Parts: sequence; C-alpha cells; structure tokens
Amino acid sequence: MIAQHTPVMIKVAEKTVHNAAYTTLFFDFAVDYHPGQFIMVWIPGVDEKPYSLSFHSPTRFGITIEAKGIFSRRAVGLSTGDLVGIRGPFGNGFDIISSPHTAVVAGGCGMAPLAPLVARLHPELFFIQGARTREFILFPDRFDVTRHITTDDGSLGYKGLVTDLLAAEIRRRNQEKIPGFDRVYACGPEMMMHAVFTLCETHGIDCRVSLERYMRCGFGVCGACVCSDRVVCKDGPVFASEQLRKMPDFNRTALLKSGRAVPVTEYASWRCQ
Amino acid sequence: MIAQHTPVMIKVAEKTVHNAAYTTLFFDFAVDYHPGQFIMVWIPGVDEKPYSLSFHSPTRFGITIEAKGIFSRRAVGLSTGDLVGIRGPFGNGFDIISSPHTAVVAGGCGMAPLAPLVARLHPELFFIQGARTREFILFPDRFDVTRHITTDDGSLGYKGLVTDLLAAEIRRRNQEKIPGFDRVYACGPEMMMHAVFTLCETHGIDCRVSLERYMRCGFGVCGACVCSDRVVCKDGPVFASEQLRKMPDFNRTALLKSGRAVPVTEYASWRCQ
Amino acid sequence: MADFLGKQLTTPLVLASGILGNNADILARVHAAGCGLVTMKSIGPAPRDGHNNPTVIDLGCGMINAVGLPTPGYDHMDAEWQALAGRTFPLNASIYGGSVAEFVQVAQFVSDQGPDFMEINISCPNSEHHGMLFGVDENAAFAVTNAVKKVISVPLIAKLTPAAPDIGKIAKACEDAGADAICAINTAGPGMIIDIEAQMPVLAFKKGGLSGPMIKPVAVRCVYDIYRAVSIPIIGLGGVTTGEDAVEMFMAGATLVGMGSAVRYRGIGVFDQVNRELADWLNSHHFTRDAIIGAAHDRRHIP
Amino acid sequence: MADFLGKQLTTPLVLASGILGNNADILARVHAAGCGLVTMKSIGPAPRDGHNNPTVIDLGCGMINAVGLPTPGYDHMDAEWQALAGRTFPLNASIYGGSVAEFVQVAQFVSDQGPDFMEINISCPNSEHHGMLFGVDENAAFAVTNAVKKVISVPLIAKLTPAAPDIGKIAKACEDAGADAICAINTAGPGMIIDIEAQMPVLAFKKGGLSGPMIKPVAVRCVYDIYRAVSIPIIGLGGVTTGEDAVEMFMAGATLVGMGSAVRYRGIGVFDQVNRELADWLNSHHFTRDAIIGAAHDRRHIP
Ligand SMILES: Cc1cc2nc3c(=O)[nH]c(=O)nc-3n(C[C@H](O)[C@H](O)[C@H](O)COP(=O)(O)OP(=O)(O)OC[C@H]3O[C@@H](n4cnc5c(N)ncnc54)[C@H](O)[C@@H]3O)c2cc1C
Ligand SMILES: Cc1cc2nc3c(=O)[nH]c(=O)nc-3n(C[C@H](O)[C@H](O)[C@H](O)COP(=O)(O)OP(=O)(O)OC[C@H]3O[C@@H](n4cnc5c(N)ncnc54)[C@H](O)[C@@H]3O)c2cc1C
Ligand SMILES: Cc1cc2nc3c(=O)[nH]c(=O)nc-3n(C[C@H](O)[C@H](O)[C@H](O)COP(=O)(O)O)c2cc1C
Ligand SMILES: Cc1cc2nc3c(=O)[nH]c(=O)nc-3n(C[C@H](O)[C@H](O)[C@H](O)COP(=O)(O)O)c2cc1C
Ligand code: FES
Ligand code: FES
Repeated sequence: MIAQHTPVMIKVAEKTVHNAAYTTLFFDFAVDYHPGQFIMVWIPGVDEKPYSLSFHSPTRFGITIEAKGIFSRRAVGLSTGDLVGIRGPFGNGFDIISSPHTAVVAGGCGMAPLAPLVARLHPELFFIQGARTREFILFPDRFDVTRHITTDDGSLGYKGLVTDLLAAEIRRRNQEKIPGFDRVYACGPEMMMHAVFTLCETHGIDCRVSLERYMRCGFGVCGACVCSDRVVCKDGPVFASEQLRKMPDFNRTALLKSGRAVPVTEYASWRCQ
Repeated sequence: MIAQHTPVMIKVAEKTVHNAAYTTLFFDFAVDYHPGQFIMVWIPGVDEKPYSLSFHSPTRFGITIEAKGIFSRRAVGLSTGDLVGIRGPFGNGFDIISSPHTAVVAGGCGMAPLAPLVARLHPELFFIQGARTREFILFPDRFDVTRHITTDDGSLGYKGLVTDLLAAEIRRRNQEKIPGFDRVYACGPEMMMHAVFTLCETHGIDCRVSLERYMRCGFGVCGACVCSDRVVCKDGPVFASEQLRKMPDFNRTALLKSGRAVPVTEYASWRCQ
Repeated sequence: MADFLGKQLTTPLVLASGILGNNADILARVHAAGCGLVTMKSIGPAPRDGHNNPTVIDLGCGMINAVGLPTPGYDHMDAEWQALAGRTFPLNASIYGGSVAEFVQVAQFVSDQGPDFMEINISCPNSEHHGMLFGVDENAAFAVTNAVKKVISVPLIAKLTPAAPDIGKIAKACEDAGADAICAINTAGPGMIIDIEAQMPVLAFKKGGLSGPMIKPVAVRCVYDIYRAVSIPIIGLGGVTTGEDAVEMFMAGATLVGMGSAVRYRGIGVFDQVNRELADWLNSHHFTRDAIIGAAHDRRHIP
Repeated sequence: MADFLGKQLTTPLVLASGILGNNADILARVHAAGCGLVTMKSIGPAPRDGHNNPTVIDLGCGMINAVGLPTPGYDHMDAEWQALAGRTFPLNASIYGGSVAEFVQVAQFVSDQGPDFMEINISCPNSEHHGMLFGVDENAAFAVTNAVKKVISVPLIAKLTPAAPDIGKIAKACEDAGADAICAINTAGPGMIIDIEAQMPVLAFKKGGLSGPMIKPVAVRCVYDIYRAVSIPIIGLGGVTTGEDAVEMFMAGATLVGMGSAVRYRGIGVFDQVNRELADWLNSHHFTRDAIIGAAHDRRHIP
C-alpha cells in the first residue's frame, strides 16, 4: 500500500542486529515501492525520521538503521511487537537499466538503499563496498555477486577508498577495450558520492547518487530538505549526473533543522562514515 | 451527471409556456435520473426550491413550474440563456413494474413527475388526469395513451374528482372479472393522493404517491421535510402504501419554514390544486 | 449501555442538534437506529423562518450551512411537547436566545416539558444576532449558564463554539456556572463559498458554519483542551463518521460522541454502524470504552 | 503582468511563506515556474530549531502542521542574503517576533537586505510564544504594524490569522497603522489528530495549523470580510489549488492569489497550471482579472 497521509501504525515483525552499529527492522506490511525510495518512520513520543527500504518483498519490508543519535538509538532499541508509524514511500528511486555494464558503489550504511537495487540489476554488475572495518560491511553474504571490498583499516579487502577501485576498473576496461560502464550507482557519505560523481564526469559515465538532508514533510512542501533548487524528498533523493551538475550545494551546503545553511561536512558529520 | 455538492450552473436552453400557470424550462444537461426524483433549483439572489423532472433524455431535461409564489414566478419569468444552479437529483423515485395493469392518477401539475413515468410503463396503463379547467391539463398531447380527464368545472372530460373515475374503473374490472390493478401511481394535491391511497387500501391495491414538504438540504440532514418518521427528501419523495400506513402525518401535518407543524391544508394551500 | 449524568443510555452516541430532530417520530427513529441520546433542533424564544435557501450545501469533505436558527418558538410547539411526553427514549432539548433573559424564558418553559437534559446553544455561528456573543466570552458564557441553571430542573449541557479564543476557559466558566456537561463543537468557521458563474456567495446568508469530516481536527483539539480544563463530562462532536473517529474523540476526552453531518455520508444507519465499528475496535484491542477516555492525555504507553 | 504596490509581477500568483522558500535557488525555481511573487520562510529574531517531527501531515483534503517557526535567525543568513542580492525576481520577506521590539529589530535588518516587500507574520497559530497575540487583537496588530512601518523602506504586508474574532477589524487596524497590503489567511484551527493505535497526538507539538482545500471556505470568507473593511490590496491565500479557486478568491476581493499546500497536491508546476486555468476561464468569459476583483460583493449581475 501507499501511506501518503497520516502514519500507518505497524508492528516490528523481526529484528536483525548486524553489528554494534547496524540493525535491521522487518515489518510484515506490503508497500508499493521502487528501490531508492524512503519512508518516514515515527516512534510515538520520540521523533519521525526518513529511512530507505533495505529489504522489500510483496508482503514484507525492512529498514537498516545505523545507531548514532537520539532517534536511531531508540529505533535499534525497538523489540519485535513494538509499534511504529510509517508514511510513504516517498521520493524518486534509482532508474534500473538492463545493461550488464553497471557499477554499484556503497559506503557504510549507504549499502541499505542499494541492496534492493543490486538484486534487480544485471548480475554482471561491478560491485564495490566500503566500510570503516570488516564488521561494518553490511549484508556481507546477501547476494552472490563478486564484491570488491575496501576498509579504512584494511581489516578486509583493499585498504583505501572505494573510488580507488572504481578508478582502477574504469582504467582496466579502457585498456583492455572491454565495454565501459553505462551507469554507476552510489550511496554513502556525500563526500564519497561526490568523488564518484567527479570520477564519472571525467570519464563521461552517467551516475546516480542518493542524497540526504534533514526532512520534515517528506512530500515537497516544507522546504527543509532543499539542495540548491532541488527538493531532495520529492525531486530526489536519487539524482542523476545531469542534475547534479546544476546543484552547487551538492557536497557543499545543507540546511540544519533551523534552516541554517552549513557546510555539508558539518551537517553530515553524523551519517554513514 | 450527479450534482450532489455545490450547485452546477446551467443555462435555460428552451422555454415552453403551457398556459397562464404552467411553464416548462429545458436544460441541455445530462443528469443521471430515475422518474420521481427531484433537483434543487437555485436562482441566484432569489431562493432555491425543489422541482421534479418532467422531461428527461440522455442530453436534456426539463422542469415544469406552476407560477404561484415569489420563487415560481421568478422561475417562469426566466429567459433562455439565463443561468440557474442545480443540485441533485435527490430522493427515491417510482419503482417501475412491467404489468399492463397499472393506473396513473395525476392532479394539476402533479402531472410533472408522472410524465417520465408514464413513458416507461406498459402502454395499457389506465391514465386519469384531473385539473381545475381544460387549460390546466398539462401535456395534453404528450403521449398516445387514452386519457380519462376530469375537470373541476367540467370544461373538459368528466366533471368531478379523479378518484370517482378510479373507483369506477376498479369496480368495472371487478365486475367484468378483468384483472385488477397491480399498482396505482398518484401525484397531485396531498388530499387527492390520500383519497387515492384510501381507495386503494379498501381494494388491496398497492400504490405509490409523491409527497411534498418544505426543503432545505435535499439530502436528509436538516430535517425540514420530515413527515412522521420519514425524511421526504431522502426516504421519498415517493412512498409506497406499506410505508404510508405508518405515516400519520400523511395528509395531516407538515412543517412550515419555521419548523412549525401545521395541518397539511394550511401548508399545501399553495400547490397543485 | 452508557451512564451519562445518572441516566442510562443504550449507546454512547448522540444526535447533534439541528440534524433531523424536527419531530418526535424522527427522534424515535434515530434512537431506534442506535443513537443513545437524541437532541432536538434548537428552540428559540419566538417564531422564526430562518434564512432563505440555499441554506445547506455539501462540500464533499464536509458541509456548510446557514439555516438561520428557524424555530416555531418554544410556546408554539404544544402538539410536539405532547408527543414527546409519551416518548420511550432519553431527550436532549436544545435552546437558544438573544439575551440572558430570553434564554431564561425559554429554558424555564422547556424544562417544564420534562426533557431528560437541556442543552444551551451558546454558539451558533450562523445567525447575526443569536448566540454568538455568549460562546466566545467567558463572562457572557458564565452569565447565561448560571441564569439558566437556576430556573431548570434537568441536567444542563453547554454547547460551545470553536470560535472561542480559548475554549478551555469558556468550558471552565460554564462548569463554574453550574453546567453539568459540555458539548463541543458547534460548526466551525464561518466560511463562504462563492459560485464563480453566479459571481455571488452560494448561501443566501453568504456565510455559513462548517461541519463534517473537514472540521474533525478542530473538534478533537477543542475536546482535548476542554478535557484539561474541566472535570464534567464532554459530548465530543464534530466530523465523526466512523467507529475509529469515535475512538479518537474518546481518547481526546469525550464521554459521549455526537454525530450530525455523518447522516449525510452514511445515512441514519450510521449510528448502528459506528456502534459496531466501535465495539469491534475495543474488542480487538481488549479495551473498555471507559479505559480509553482521555487516553491521548496519558503518557504511560510511550515506548 | 500584474501590478502590485507599484511593482510589476509576471503573474498574480504568490508563493505562501513556509512553503519551500528556504533558499535563493528554490525561490528562483518557483518564480520561473509561474509564481509572480515568492515569499521567504518567516525569519525570526534568534536561531530556532522548531518542533521535532512529526511536524507536517497530509490529511488528504488538507494538511496539518506544527513546524514551530524554525529559523536561522535574521543575522545568521549572510550567504542567503548575498545570494538573494543578485536575484532576478520580486521577493517578499516574511518576518516574525515575540514582541514589538523583536519585530522591529528583525524588520530593520531585513529591510536593509533590500527585499521588494516585507510581510509580517502576526498570525502563526503553531507556536506557543510567537505571533499569536498580535493577530487576534486590534491594538496589538496596530502597534506592531505601526512600529515596523516606521523602520522599513519597503512596502509592508500584514499577514493575518483566521482566528481573529473579527478579521475585518484587524485588517483595518493594520491599514490604519500603515500596512500597504493584507495577506490572508495563515493556517486555520488549530487542530489535532490523534493516532488511536499510539493513543497520542500525531504531531510532536500536539496541535497544528490547518491548510489546503479544507480551509478554502474560511479563507474566502476572511478575504470577503477584509475587502469590505479596507481599501489596500489583499493577497488571498488558503486552500487554492485550481484556476477556478483563484477566480473565487479574486471575486471575494483578492488582488493577488497565494498558494502553499497546493504544491503538495499538484507539484511546483501548480503555478503554471493555475495561470493557464485562470487565463482560460477569463477568456471564455470575456473578463479581465481586474473586472472580477470583488465581483461577489456586487449585485448588478443578479437576474
Ligand atoms: C532519504 C533518507 C534516507 C535515509 N536512510 C537511512 C537509512 O537507511 N539508514 C540510516 O541509518 N539512516 C538513514 N537516514 C538518516 C536518518 O534519517 C537519520 O538522520 C539518522 O538515523 C540519524 O538520526 P538520529 O536521530 O539518530 O540522529 P540525530 O540525533 O538526529 O543526530 C545524530 C547526530 O546528527 C546530528 N544531527 C541530527 N539532526 C541534525 C540536523 N537536522 N541538522 C544537523 N545535524 C543533525 C546531530 O548533531 C547528532 O550528533 C536517511 C536519511 C534520508 C534523508
Ligand atoms: C419533491 C418536490 C417536488 C416538487 N416539484 C414541483 C414541480 O415539479 N413543479 C412545481 O411547480 N412545484 C414543485 N414543487 C413545489 C416547489 O418546490 C415550490 O414549493 C413551489 O413552486 C412554490 O414555490 P414558490 O416559492 O413559488 O411559492 P412560495 O412563495 O414559496 O409560496 C407560495 C405560497 O406557498 C406558501 N408557502 C411557501 N413556502 C412555504 C413554506 N415553507 N411553508 C408553508 N407555506 C409556504 C406561501 O404561503 C405562499 O403563499 C415540488 C416540491 C417538492 C418538495
Ligand atoms: C444543517 C445543520 C443545522 C444545525 N443546527 C444546529 C442547531 O440548531 N443548534 C446547534 O446547537 N447546532 C446546530 N448545528 C451544529 C451541529 O449540531 C454540530 O455541532 C456540527 O454540525 C458539528 O457536528 P458534525 O460535524 O457531526 O455535523 C447544525 C449543523 C448543521 C449541519
Ligand atoms: C508547512 C507549512 C509551513 C508554514 N510556515 C509558515 C510561516 O513560516 N510563516 C507564515 O506566515 N505562514 C506559514 N504557513 C502558512 C502558509 O503560508 C499559508 O498561510 C497557509 O498554509 C494557507 O495557505 P494554503 O492553504 O495555500 O497552504 C505555513 C504553512 C505550512 C503548510
Ligand atoms: S521534507 Fe519537506 S520539502 Fe522535503
Ligand atoms: S430537506 Fe433537509 S432533510 Fe429533507
């Protein structure tokens, strides 16, 4: 269903604790959804915040939460049977192409919105996943596609940035005259997504990234989530290269809860690194 | 269409003046209608009153108005091209049976709501129409069915009451062992309809009459039109014998605009005699 | 059954004043259809035709009306009072006046006709001269409630308007003046709809009161505010059309729930339907009605 | 083109304050989408986060919101003012304060940033401490309007709340105090929605202001009342989503028509759509916009 109006109260059906930081909550509820879309999650008496769907089937969906602040800690602390209110799904998701020449770049819990996408892309996709350490690799064995893993501390896979691997693969395909990427999908810290975007620009590759801003309404009215002249909750959260080129605020400016414009680093200091 | 909400403004397409008292206004507008239903007619700046449809086709309908008071005089004074607002159709109409053994009894402009009904009944129906004088016989040549006409002054047909003819016909059918009436439909002054009802009761004939009360909302909320425990605008205006038996206010009490209960004679002194 | 000011009502539902209640038979029918307490159309001091039509227009998500308080006048209803004397259902007699004196005059007479409750409509937003004054001013509300209370022998219900700057204060003033219960809300607004083809307001009176689903948030807020301000029972009224709406009203603090416009959207059968929906909801949640009254004010259930 | 207080606007449509207007780029986009005058989110005296979520809920026939007047604070918006300095569209700067002194402080500073118009939000029903006071009281409305007028160098628009007992009187007080135009209405209510499963109000602030189609009758009535009370132009706002709604507002007396919630129901494209619908209606009726302003007050067209 689609819950565009007042929140629909549903029970936590199952809970999976992935590691110290990431927890997935499952709900036996049918939502009409496209990969990349998000829902507003209300914990009565606490707050309401946007979360991407990280799992989706005709009868069930899941959201994966990184515990960090007041709300997300309360969210991962929920038990099966607890009621939460949901509104949505909102926003435009990733457009899915059939080409075998795609790359997916996930950083930290940026993996969450990308997971349902990966499941629908051509299995030959080139899949890069980065995290601080091995524990923070989300859904390590969720699909059987080769993963190119990077960690900040080298505790698993390559020690360094996801963009290093993406750059290398682009180069290899050029040299070996293998068809290049028709599309790169990325989600993670905005700085990372911007690096991916820039790299793709230099090689003329069309990419899609999922932005994040503080949100209130979720449906394009209040303006809390504006990024340049785009409304992230409605025009996004997924944006295409063509659009990103016209968004100077991408990786530069974001609004705080007060509406104050600050550097993205200050704003985003708190998610998915 | 159905205009259950705010009035739909439409133009008078054609106007037929039948005689000093009766005028029909036509509108090129499609309404989803059943014989016996009515619409609320608003003349901006004047008032809004209920009128039965006296003509109906997929693309056009008409109402026939007897000029008497403030509103109806303004209504018959309208010219083609003038705008009026309509709401409706409202209420329950006549249920139509296929039997050839039916009678229709029309008094004065009570002919208006009955006309579209006659057109849909079995052509062998027994049709009685009464009026003050010959000029007041509405739609004299509208359908080719034998009419049994009565006038108060004998200027046309039988001099006397419509019920005299109905009683005579019922008697004849009894004596000549012709099948009796399966149904009698009546519309006219409430006193006349009550006489028809009583006659039918004594002979066990099921009848239908269309009541009239002062109306405001037209959809069963304000209570202006109550008759005993029935809401004329919504439960009626057409009622069946079975219901009429349980309505002591039938031909007895009606509410004035103020809500004051008065004898029907006092209230209805002004229509269709 | 629902206990209200000592009387046993068959259901916790109330018919709003001005809806259908124009004669004894229809009131009996509404009661039989599952309405625990039926309210008469507000009765005034002198015969009054009210406004010309259009007076009541359905807007889809609610209605707008400017009926203009038509009334036969309290002393022109003998047959009606006679018929009601033999009634077998609890009756709420709504009255109004243009001054404290008129209110008292009508109240005294009507009280003698023996209704089970009397409701003072100190809140009609439809009429230029009647009622408005009282419902938005604490002192006026106190004065009329107090004066009426003195001359009647039945429980008194004060019916409030959402136009009050602070409806809680008005309710408190009525309680202090002796009101036994509060009924909220009367129509909201006022509003106006203009027909752009006719280039004029649709209602003959131009402005009208709003009712039905679109005013439910205002009604719920008012009941919530009143519940915090007084300790007498509240009839929660405004936009209710379903059992879940009724639950919302109870949680806001209502003891009984009223319906008016709902009759437009679901017919007279709406009372039985809402009773069933309410019972189903309570059963499936293992709650009693008493347990949820005012629940939205309670913080125990927060995670 | 539409002339408003001496400025030429590309269209007679206005973006309501608090809708999208959080940065220069989006304001430019809304203007390019057919909105003649764009209004900034109300700017307050000090940084304020506003309320926690839920803050904005769509009810289908309208919305309820309690955002709580979040603001960076007038003196924490340097980059914003810079970006707006180079703008190519007319700008309406909305401000609020908790006292006349705060209003003056903000007004003075904002006026120096050179907006084309300044709107004082003396009417926010969402926040416990800001604004409310002024919009419901004639003297307070006069005082704040008068004080602000003295310290600014741009035309002043007073934005009113429908909560005023007599909005015409408030508008007149603002006109007398020097307001160059009136904007009406701010959100109606307040209302409350209770989630019966959570057993608590959905909005974190509990109560919220109502907007969108369900408040249109209230907005039309307010504009109608204001038109009779003042001679300065009116921005008619509240529930407008179509060209016919705009025509209704013009006929009630509006010179310009504002939209906010409409963006929820028809997207940012709603401005172009309404312009087209409005033009089509006017053409098919052989009317100019000027000819229909206040038409509902005129009796010549009655049969
Ligand atoms: C479209 C979208 C999809 C999302 N999907 C996911 C997802 O799948 N998984 C996930 O874990 N998160 C997701 N988020 C982020 C999520 O909504 C929360 O922001 C996150 O969980 C942190 O919330 P919190 O209340 O726990 O942290 P908060 O307590 O809100 O904040 C944690 C830290 O962030 C800072 N902060 C909080 N709010 C603000 C603010 N308004 N402005 C500036 N700084 C602030 C505070 O300084 C605090 O130290 C998504 C966000 C968006 C917009
Ligand atoms: C369901 C329905 C269908 C109808 N169909 C038709 C139809 O097809 N054709 C038709 O001509 N009429 C029809 N009518 C009657 C019509 O609605 C008007 O009542 C009629 O035209 C007289 O209205 P008026 O304003 O001209 O008369 P008014 O000026 O209203 O009144 C004329 C006389 O009637 C009396 N009167 C008026 N209103 C009231 C009142 N509320 N209470 C008591 N007395 C009153 C006055 O004393 C006055 O002398 C129908 C009514 C109903 C309820
Ligand atoms: C047509 C109509 C007439 C009304 N007349 C009265 C009245 O006479 N006295 C009164 O106190 N309230 C009157 N009301 C207000 C209702 O009693 C009720 O307070 C309001 O309609 C809100 O409830 P609802 O949304 O369930 O209709 C009237 C309402 C309508 C729609
Ligand atoms: C989410 C939201 C935020 C608002 N914020 C403000 C505000 O900051 N200042 C203000 O004057 N009005 C504010 N309003 C009121 C609108 O400007 C407008 O007056 C009201 O919504 C009615 O118009 P509409 O029905 O077209 O939305 C806000 C409305 C909404 C829905
Ligand atoms: S969250 Fe309100 S516009 Fe995006
Ligand atoms: S006219 Fe309103 S109930 Fe019949």
